[in-house]
Amino acid sequence: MSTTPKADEKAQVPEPRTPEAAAVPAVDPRLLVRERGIKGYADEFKRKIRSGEIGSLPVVVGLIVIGVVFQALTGNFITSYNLDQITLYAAGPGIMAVGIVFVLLLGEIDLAVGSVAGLAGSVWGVLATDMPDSLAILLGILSGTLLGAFHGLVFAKIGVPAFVVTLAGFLGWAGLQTWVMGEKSTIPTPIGSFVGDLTKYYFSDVAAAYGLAVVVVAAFYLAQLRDSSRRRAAELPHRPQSEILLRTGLLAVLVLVAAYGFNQEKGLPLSLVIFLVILLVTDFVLRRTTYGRQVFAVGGGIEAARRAGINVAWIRISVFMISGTLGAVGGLFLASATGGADRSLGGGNQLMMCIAAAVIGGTSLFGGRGKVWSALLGILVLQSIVQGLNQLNLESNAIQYMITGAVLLIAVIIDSVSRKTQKSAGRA
Amino acid sequence: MSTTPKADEKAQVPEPRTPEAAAVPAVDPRLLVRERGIKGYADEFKRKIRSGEIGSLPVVVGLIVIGVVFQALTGNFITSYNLDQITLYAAGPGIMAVGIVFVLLLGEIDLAVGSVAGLAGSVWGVLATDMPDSLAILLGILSGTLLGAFHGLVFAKIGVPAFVVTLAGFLGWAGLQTWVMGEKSTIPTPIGSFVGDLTKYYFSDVAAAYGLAVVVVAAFYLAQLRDSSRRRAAELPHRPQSEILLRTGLLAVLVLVAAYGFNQEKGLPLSLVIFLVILLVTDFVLRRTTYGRQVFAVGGGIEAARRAGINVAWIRISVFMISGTLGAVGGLFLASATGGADRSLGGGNQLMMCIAAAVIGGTSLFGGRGKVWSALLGILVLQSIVQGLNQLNLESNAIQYMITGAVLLIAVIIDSVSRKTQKSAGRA
Amino acid sequence: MSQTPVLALRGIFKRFGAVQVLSGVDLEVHAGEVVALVGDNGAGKSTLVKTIAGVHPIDEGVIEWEGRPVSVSRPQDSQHLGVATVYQDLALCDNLDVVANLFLGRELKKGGVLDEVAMEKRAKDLLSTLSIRIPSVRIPVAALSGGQRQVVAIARALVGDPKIVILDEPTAALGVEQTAQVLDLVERLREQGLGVILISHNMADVKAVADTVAVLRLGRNNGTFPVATTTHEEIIAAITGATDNAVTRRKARTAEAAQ
Amino acid sequence: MSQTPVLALRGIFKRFGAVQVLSGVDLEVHAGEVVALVGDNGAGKSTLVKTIAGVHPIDEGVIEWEGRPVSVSRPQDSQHLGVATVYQDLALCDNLDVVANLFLGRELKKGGVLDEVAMEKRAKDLLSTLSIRIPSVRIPVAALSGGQRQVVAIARALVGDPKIVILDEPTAALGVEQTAQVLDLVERLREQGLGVILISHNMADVKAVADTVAVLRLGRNNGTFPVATTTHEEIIAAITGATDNAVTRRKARTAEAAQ
Amino acid sequence: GQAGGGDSEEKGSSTKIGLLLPENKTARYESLDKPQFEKAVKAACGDCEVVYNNAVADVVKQKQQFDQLIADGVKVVALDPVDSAKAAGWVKEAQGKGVKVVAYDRAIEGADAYVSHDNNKVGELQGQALLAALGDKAATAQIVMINGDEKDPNAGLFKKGAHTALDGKVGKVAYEASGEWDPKVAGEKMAAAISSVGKDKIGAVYSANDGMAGGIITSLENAGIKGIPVGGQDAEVAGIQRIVAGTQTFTIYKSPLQLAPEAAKFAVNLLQGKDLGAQGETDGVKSTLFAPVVVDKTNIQSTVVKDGIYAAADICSADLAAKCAELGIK
Ligand SMILES: Nc1ncnc2c1ncn2[C@@H]1O[C@H](COP(=O)(O)OP(=O)(O)OP(=O)(O)O)[C@@H](O)[C@H]1O
Ligand SMILES: Nc1ncnc2c1ncn2[C@@H]1O[C@H](COP(=O)(O)OP(=O)(O)OP(=O)(O)O)[C@@H](O)[C@H]1O
Ligand SMILES: [Mg+2]
Ligand SMILES: [Mg+2]
Repeated sequence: MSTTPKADEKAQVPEPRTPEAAAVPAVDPRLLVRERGIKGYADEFKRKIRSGEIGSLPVVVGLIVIGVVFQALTGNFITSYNLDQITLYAAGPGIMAVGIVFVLLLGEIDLAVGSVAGLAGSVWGVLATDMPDSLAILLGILSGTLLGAFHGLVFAKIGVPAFVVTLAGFLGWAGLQTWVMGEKSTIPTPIGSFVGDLTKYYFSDVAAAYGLAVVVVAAFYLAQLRDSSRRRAAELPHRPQSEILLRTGLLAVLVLVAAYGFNQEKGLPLSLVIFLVILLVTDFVLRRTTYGRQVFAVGGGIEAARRAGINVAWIRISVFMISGTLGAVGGLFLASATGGADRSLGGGNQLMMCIAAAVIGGTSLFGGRGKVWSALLGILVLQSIVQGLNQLNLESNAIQYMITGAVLLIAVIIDSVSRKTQKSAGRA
Repeated sequence: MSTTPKADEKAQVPEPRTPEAAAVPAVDPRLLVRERGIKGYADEFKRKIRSGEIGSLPVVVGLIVIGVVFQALTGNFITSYNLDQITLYAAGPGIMAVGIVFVLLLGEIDLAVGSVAGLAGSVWGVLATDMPDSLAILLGILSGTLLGAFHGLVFAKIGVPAFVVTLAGFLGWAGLQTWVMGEKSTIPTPIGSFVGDLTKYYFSDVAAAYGLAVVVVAAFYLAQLRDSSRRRAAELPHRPQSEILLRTGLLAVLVLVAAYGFNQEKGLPLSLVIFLVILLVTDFVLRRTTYGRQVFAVGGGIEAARRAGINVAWIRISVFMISGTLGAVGGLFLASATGGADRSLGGGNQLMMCIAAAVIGGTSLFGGRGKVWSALLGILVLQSIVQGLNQLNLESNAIQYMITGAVLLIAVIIDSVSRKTQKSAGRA
Repeated sequence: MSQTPVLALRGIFKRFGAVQVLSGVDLEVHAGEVVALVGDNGAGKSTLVKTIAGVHPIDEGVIEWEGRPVSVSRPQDSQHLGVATVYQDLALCDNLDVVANLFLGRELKKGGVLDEVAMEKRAKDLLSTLSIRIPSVRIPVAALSGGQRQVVAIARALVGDPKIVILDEPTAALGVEQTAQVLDLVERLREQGLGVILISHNMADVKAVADTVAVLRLGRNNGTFPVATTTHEEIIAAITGATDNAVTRRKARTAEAAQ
Repeated sequence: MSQTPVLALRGIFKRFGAVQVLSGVDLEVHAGEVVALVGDNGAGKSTLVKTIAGVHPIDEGVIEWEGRPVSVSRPQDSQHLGVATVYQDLALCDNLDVVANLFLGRELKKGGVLDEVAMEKRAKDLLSTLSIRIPSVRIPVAALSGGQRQVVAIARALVGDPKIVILDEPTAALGVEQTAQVLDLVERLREQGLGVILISHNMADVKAVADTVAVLRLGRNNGTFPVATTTHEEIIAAITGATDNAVTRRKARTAEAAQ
Repeated sequence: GQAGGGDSEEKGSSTKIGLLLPENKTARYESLDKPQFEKAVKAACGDCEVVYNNAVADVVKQKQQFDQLIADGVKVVALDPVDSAKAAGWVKEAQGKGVKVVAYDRAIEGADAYVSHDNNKVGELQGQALLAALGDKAATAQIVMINGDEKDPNAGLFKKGAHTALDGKVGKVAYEASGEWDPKVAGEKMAAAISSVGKDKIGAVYSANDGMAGGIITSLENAGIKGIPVGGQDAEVAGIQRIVAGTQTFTIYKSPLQLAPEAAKFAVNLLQGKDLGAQGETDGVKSTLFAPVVVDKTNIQSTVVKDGIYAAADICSADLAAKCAELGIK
């Protein structure tokens, strides 16, 4: 076990006077441990299913069910074209949903994310006509950061509930967006702008998708291996080799199939790469840094976090800044996907969809529990439904709304039922 | 002190063995008590302002400020016509906001209330063409109750977060509304329908408004007097006569001015009478019945409420039924105000406005704290802003949106700042 | 003491996720008997009383009430049988005031309407019996001190008409005077023929009021002792599972130092 | 014992709404001294330590640190001075696991990244010092028993390098063995020259480890006693404000019955 | 081409025509345009199939629907865009893949064909009709204008057209605001207008459509204002009923009976590579523009009833029967 010496010093604890006093094992003998071998895994899996500790499994199952049902209904739902389309349209709201996950982890909500996306899109659109592209993009994204900072400040420093601040933002920024757009109702993406590429550029070389897939799998494997060996060295419970291999294998299959799918069509979409990078970075921040730990702490109990010396106000402000920034990035994706900034960009059901994505993916609305990956899973579910319903050519769109509502509900019911078992098993 | 003998029996407690043991007074000598006379009031008022225990005062002040500002800007804002118009448009969303207050008291949210209102309006509209008016109205309202029961069941029994259930409802019922409306985009209110009267009927006799005002004031006075004398009889702290007279006086001024205003125009609006009746009934239910107590308890802590033997699931379901029912009633008011059911009824910002009204009025988003009167105060603030801004005749709605956002924020900032003082004084 | 116990647990099992908290626990409480339930931290005492109170359903085993097996799956079930429980974590509604908390679920009514005056008066009486000073019975319990909250929770159990009272570490946060009052109260309850389950880590208190001591260790029974004939040391040995433990070591050391 | 106290409170006033909780309270803690702060329920003990810990700002009065007046308005201020506090209500983050709670605000890092392995190992060591069994250090603290949570909170105070440790009823929920370990711990802290403020209702514990007893009554000082020369009864009389109180009455009664 | 591997030529299907409509809050799209279009396509090309979708006023959604059609190998799309400016980009993209686009009802730059009621013209007609209704009072009348949603590009065209007709010819536009296509918002705006202009000073009200006119008229009735001209658009049944009842003065009728068959004709011709048969050209796009018709008391029978959009029974409810008879609606 190696730590930085400084931290080591800080964590000093007086040695017990009587060495025998430390004889009591810290681990409870009643903890059921997994038996060795396959049977152990099977037993544990059964127990986990029964007690509901199944993580993202319900959503993944839901996704598969959606795929199968639409395939049965339309006959051509599971195609590489659809995979491509779903990814393309999922990226924007998905990135916004990542920001929402941060806010939800605090137990708060950001109702302004759609309007922020719209405003950022307009800012970029207006500036892009008389500025270098990159500067316009930067300013567009910064405008989102700024709005987020504003929400955060009013919330953290003045104490207005986040719901109300962002509700005011939802109204106010949408107004500002119309005002920024001025006379124009739409500003088409300038030719050659990077924003256009966001959803149009593909790494068409077959090697790109496969290469990325291999790198991801390898990185995953090595990280797991390293962690496991460090834990073994420190005599802590660790994952056995076999389990690491199994997990890596599953991931590899998934990732390679996706890569194959993309290569069948136009190659690896840039939008996916950006979305994945954002997911990886935010996941790292939340799980492996002090900052992330503090976000969870504030979400779990403000008073406890405050007494632990965490600067609660700063955590709140920064989280809203992250949400604003990612909202703005999402806004550029939305603009890219439809061919430019417009007055209604980010409006409509966009907001509800982002929040729904985060929640469907399993992030709690009450703070302190969730992962950024839920944004990915949730938006895939929602976007698959949209795509599938569009393909069904329903007589009336009224029915489409109803079906979206129903599917949304069913997806979460599956999740809730499993979590209910979990709750009654004392782990929620 | 008189209680029902049965309850009396249940509350038996073993008598202390040593009578002297009961000698310690249950009241802490450190509690600051008000001095007698005017000075006592002034001191207490100052202390309350300083420590933020000022109830609805900030909202009332906000309302006055709004009135004065718009009067200065437009020159004819404080008119009896505007009073009448604000009341008329406030009734529908205000009634919906009362339902939202119930849901917020549980610490939950109902995003479907706008769609429920819209659907109920359409149900009534479609049925009213070939059914007796009263039956159509009844079925319209019942449809709201039913939808609310559905939300409540899925939430309480399956454990899907209310946010998600009602989000699904928000989408689904809006779709259903379009489907129910069928070929028509608007169904005008049939001539002679009671729904038309909801916002068109006035008790034009001058005596009606003044009479109601007097009855309300008298009832308030008697209720306060009775409570105070019962408390005195039981040797509990009670309000002195002088304070009761002061409060009654304030109420009387307010109510009589309003009555005068209405009488200048068309008389006492039926919509106001219905809204007030709903407020009084729901306020009674929340503050004076076991059911209301249980709603607060569930909002304050589900586990504690459950362990106290409260049927949490039933409380949840019934609260969503109330919200659905009041949403439907609100929907009929909306239909009445716009001249009939239409496809966009209850859509747009309706939902956000209802929630904002409840919150601005001072009901907590986190459950367990609030009053139905906050729906009245909040919707008056919002509808005054809408009316005032509309009157300003701003070219673009963009600016109007921004101003609405800003005013909403300012209104709540005033409230939050005062509550923050309260929090640091340990009472939040 | 009656022959059939009012409450009997037979072979109770309870598991949370990967932790087998209770394994075949038995317990009997007779009318007019004070049973002290003791055990190390994490032994499963609170979990056991929560299963009786209907907070968690049991996995396996039988709960018998006056000789008949009953099913207790919700707190209401347990309350209807006549069990009043004071939880270790108190389980008060922070937003409600003292009066509302005391009468929650058993409000006094007059003509269908809450009788606030009667409840407030009764609340004051109840609290003075327990020697506690509270600034006002109309402030939310969130503003109370630890001990004040605990007294409110104890007083809650006395509203109503229970046959068994379960007290999970009732005196943990109490001052010396309030502790004495609660011990007095336990004795009064016994005299009135109620069964009492008292969980406590304070052996002095246990020896003072209990008739029987049931020891739980790592989720299993580890002996039931009549208080009258058992020493302090025997009980502690049963709790810690060893005669050589931190307590005896500390005692030995302190004694040494004193010499 | 040094001459200037490490921490001194002079004339502290604190009011919550209509309740004047503290009125001119003084307190001194020297290096290597264990001060027991005792008082009736609601006397204001927790409020007092919360003002030191920066949870509530004081209304009036002075906090001196090593002789200099300091302003403590946030928990960070207090921590930076070197005060570690174990709160009566524990103040743990329910959603985080034991390890994360222990190191919250003072995470061990390696190259800027959380060093989970080092933290987990250290956590296990810390907890076994305090003789507690916990199913796994990776379960959320919400799933722990009352005593287990309390031990986690105590262990939290030992991570870091405090000069003053404040323990607000640290042994309230602890078993006999764990209580003994905590008392041992307090003695070790004193030996290492730290100042300790110990709030407890258990006079036996107070007499065992404290050097000085400060009594708070209804938000005012009610005497400071050196432990060595003061009897149990004197302290209790100071706490309850009367020599005839529920405790003495109970004792008299029990003695009578025993005869 | 399930796997999407084949090139677009193979995927092409010569029998599918796409129809994308923008929203469903107005009933006409799903109750009139869509069936009429389908009927006309069937008539012109027996084995053709119409693939329909509605964007519910969401641009993103419409783009997805558009892409979906192309992916499914549809070669001709009749597109009524939520946002015309954006749709221009999509059209360019689609044309690169050999897909042809008929701009339906709303102009799209660079489309292959365009069928519409000229939206600018609609606004002008509304203004003219209002002037006509005011008669010689026009010169001094104070007008209230409640426009459509600013976010809807078409609302801007209506507004512009109306101003062209009204500006300079009426006393003044005393109050102008957006009603957001929402009857409730429009009603609230009207109430504010009454308050700021004065009850007896309003000469006429311009409402961009019939839906909002419903809310506006309710507000007017509430304030006791009767007999001033109020005009709308869309010839909704509720609007026609108000015209019969005398509370609304006129509406604009844009017959889907003309629009849909013409668009269907264009689509089939594009599909089969035949000559379009367009009547003219607008901004370089071959187009047919129909003149919208003002419907008032006098011509209900000869327009909407004759065209079979509504049966007399749809309009003449019990309480309107007498008035219907008076106007000769049957
Ligand atoms: N936030 C608050 N608002 C109002 N009153 C409060 C608040 N916090 C504490 N009090 C009051 O202050 C008094 C002192 O409380 P405190 O928690 O300091 O007592 P304590 O001495 O720690 O008691 P215990 O031994 O029961 O823990 C109590 O009467 C309590 O009701
Ligand atoms: N909801 C839960 N999920 C998982 N484990 C739990 C849960 N509740 C309790 N446990 C575990 O069960 C064991 C027993 O807990 P319990 O609260 O019954 O102990 P206890 O005997 O009351 O201890 P204490 O004296 O500290 O209060 C502990 O190890 C605890 O970690
Ligand atoms: Mg316990
Ligand atoms: Mg305390």
